[in-house]
Amino acid sequence: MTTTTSRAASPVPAAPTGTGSRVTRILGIASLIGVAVLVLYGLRISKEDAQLGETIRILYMHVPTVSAAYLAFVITAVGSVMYLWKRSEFWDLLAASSAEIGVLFFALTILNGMLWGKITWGVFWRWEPRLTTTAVLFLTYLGYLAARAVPTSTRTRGTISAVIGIMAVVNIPIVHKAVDWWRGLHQEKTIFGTVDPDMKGTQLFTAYLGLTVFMLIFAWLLIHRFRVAWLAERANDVGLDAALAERRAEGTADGSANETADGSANETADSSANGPADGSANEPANESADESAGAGLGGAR
Amino acid sequence: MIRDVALVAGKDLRLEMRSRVGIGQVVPFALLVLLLFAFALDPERGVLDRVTSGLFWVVVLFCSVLFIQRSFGVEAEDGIIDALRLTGLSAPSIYIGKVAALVVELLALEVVLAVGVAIFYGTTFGGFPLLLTAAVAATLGIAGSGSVYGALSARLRTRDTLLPLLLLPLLAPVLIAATRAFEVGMGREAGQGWSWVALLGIFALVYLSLGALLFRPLMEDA
Amino acid sequence: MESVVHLRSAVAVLGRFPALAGVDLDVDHGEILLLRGPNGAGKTTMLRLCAGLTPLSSGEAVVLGVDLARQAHAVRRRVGLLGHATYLYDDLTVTENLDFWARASGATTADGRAALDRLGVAHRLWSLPVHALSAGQRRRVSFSAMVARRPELWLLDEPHAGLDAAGRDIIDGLMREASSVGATVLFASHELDRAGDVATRAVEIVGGTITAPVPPAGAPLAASVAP
Amino acid sequence: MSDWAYILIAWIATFTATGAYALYVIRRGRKLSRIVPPEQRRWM
Repeated sequence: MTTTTSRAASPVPAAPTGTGSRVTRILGIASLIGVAVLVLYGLRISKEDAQLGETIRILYMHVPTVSAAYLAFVITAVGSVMYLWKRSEFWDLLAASSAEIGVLFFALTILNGMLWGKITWGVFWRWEPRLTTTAVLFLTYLGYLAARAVPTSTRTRGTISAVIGIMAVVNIPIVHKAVDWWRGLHQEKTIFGTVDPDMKGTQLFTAYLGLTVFMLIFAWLLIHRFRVAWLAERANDVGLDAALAERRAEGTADGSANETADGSANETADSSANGPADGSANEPANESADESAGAGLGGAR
Repeated sequence: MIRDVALVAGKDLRLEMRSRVGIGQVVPFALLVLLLFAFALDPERGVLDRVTSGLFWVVVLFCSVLFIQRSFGVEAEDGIIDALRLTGLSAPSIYIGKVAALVVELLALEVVLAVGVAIFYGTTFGGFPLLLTAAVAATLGIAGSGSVYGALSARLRTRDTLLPLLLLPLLAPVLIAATRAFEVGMGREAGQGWSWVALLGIFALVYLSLGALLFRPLMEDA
Repeated sequence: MESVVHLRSAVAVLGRFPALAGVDLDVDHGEILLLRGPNGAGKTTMLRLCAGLTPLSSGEAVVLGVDLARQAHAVRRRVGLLGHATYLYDDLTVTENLDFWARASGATTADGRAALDRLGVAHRLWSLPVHALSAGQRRRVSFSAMVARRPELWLLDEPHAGLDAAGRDIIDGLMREASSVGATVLFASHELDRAGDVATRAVEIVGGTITAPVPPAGAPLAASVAP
Repeated sequence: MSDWAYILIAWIATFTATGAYALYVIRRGRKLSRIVPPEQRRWM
């Protein structure tokens, strides 16, 4: 994910007003073209399937979204492990952004599955292995986002989300196994599994086209969502500098008004109050942003 | 290490004996839920005995949430998290100690619940080796994963509502496997109960080892 | 000899509030340092930072030779912290608490019992659950739980608060004893008259920074601290 | 509702949801970058 192309030579262009950049523009355009072609193929050009009939067209939506979701949760797991190891903000924000996108795609997977079910089974919901697994895992990662939303210090939030990210990803194979054994016995018609092997020609092409397009969309979303998370942390730091300066001012202004009655303590406080405060006021307070800002994705200093 | 584990587990069990939360509140709650299910499902029409093992494990799951909340809620008060960090106890030994205490409490609850189910629902338990191993494996899995989430949510202000949301979806495979194993054990379903027990065993092993690894960052930084 | 506590422009942020905004401080072996300042000045955060419990946001912090920026947890075992919380299990009895906390820190139950006696906790209280004790008694029990661990660095947040005269004398005696045996004491207090007598040095903390580096122990202490 | 209706709903819903989320992220990015000083917004 970290594209570390060398930076354009100076003069350095004005800072972008949003989270866009050359990379995301390329990805964005490619995704839009891809979507157009996918719609063309998925709905017009490709034929209906021998077994699945028209419902194969929903498959073109379902397979990419579930694949993107699983990729997202793998990235979250990797980010979580790296965060616990390296403790750098980059991995924490990457894991969180990826999880959020993963949950979105899982929701879409469930929606597509239910629509597919409505056509094939006539009902929106069947306790069919794939749908059930997706629903359970969706809830697990909803828990991840809920835990992350609880206000707490960034360090605690990072550790807690990393632990949940790891606990949840390990659950994926176990849930798959349990649900397959449990519902797999009743072999209803189920298409989800892997891409239907005996698809040929345009159908196979459309299926893989869908996969690529959604991967592009996923990459685009992840880069943008990561940068938003990065900016949110920097916005906190901006607040922090102000609070730091204010806190020091409180120190000096307060010097004369502190509650100790004796005179001597007051004037010693006043005379030397500004000494140490000035010394350390200007050095950049948010060191933590520096040493973890190396990644190409995030803003490099 | 074993000494520390015994120390922590001993403390937890003594805390339970002193405060009587488990015996005095959680077990009666479990029996109460059995009654509620009976009221809801009208025992005459035979629905009840078909779903007994499912109800049994749903009640165990809910009670484990209560036990975990109690066990880690106590640690979150009076600055005890800080005191624990200042002792020389290693994170894994605290984790295993708390899991051990939870397993003891949960197994005790399951015994009482089984008696309750036998009386209220008139179920006859068969296939004891299968039932016992399934119950022990499931309980280890619940306590293993539950302790991680218990420690984690104890740090946050909204811990009572967050713990069930985090833990119960994770325990879905345990609920499925334990219920199926019990169904096979009670002869009400064909199929190999032992493969379900194997799944419960894998779940327990995975989350016990993962928990021991993940407890260190939770103790140190969260 | 290298100082026990060495802080250089240490910043500690709680949520988004910079509780410590650049603290410079050095504390040597055997010192009993009084930390004075108004409420919310950052005294408690400073003690928790030295205990390795509050993470260092920036700056430098070395306690007992351990760099807190990298492995804060390494210092915790050798430090004793006493704060407004009791650090005790309310439902357990006094002895059960002491036994647990002593053995958890590698001390023995005998150390725990000796500490209880040293703090003057009456034997009839020993079998009572902690929640049945008065605040002052609870304070003495949590103090003895800390003493039993024989920490090298004592971090006390208003040790005298909630104690009667006899209790305060015991606390002062313990601090002097610890200092004489080579341990170091850093305590925050508002009772300046009593604290002044036992402290070897005092510093003023206001707005998250040390503002008044009071002359070193050699200078006549009474002049700069007592009214 | 014929099969085709559900298929169209599936496609439309998927792309509108993804598009809406993309807009939400872009808008948040714009809003936040007004607060953050320029030198911290160097993207590759």
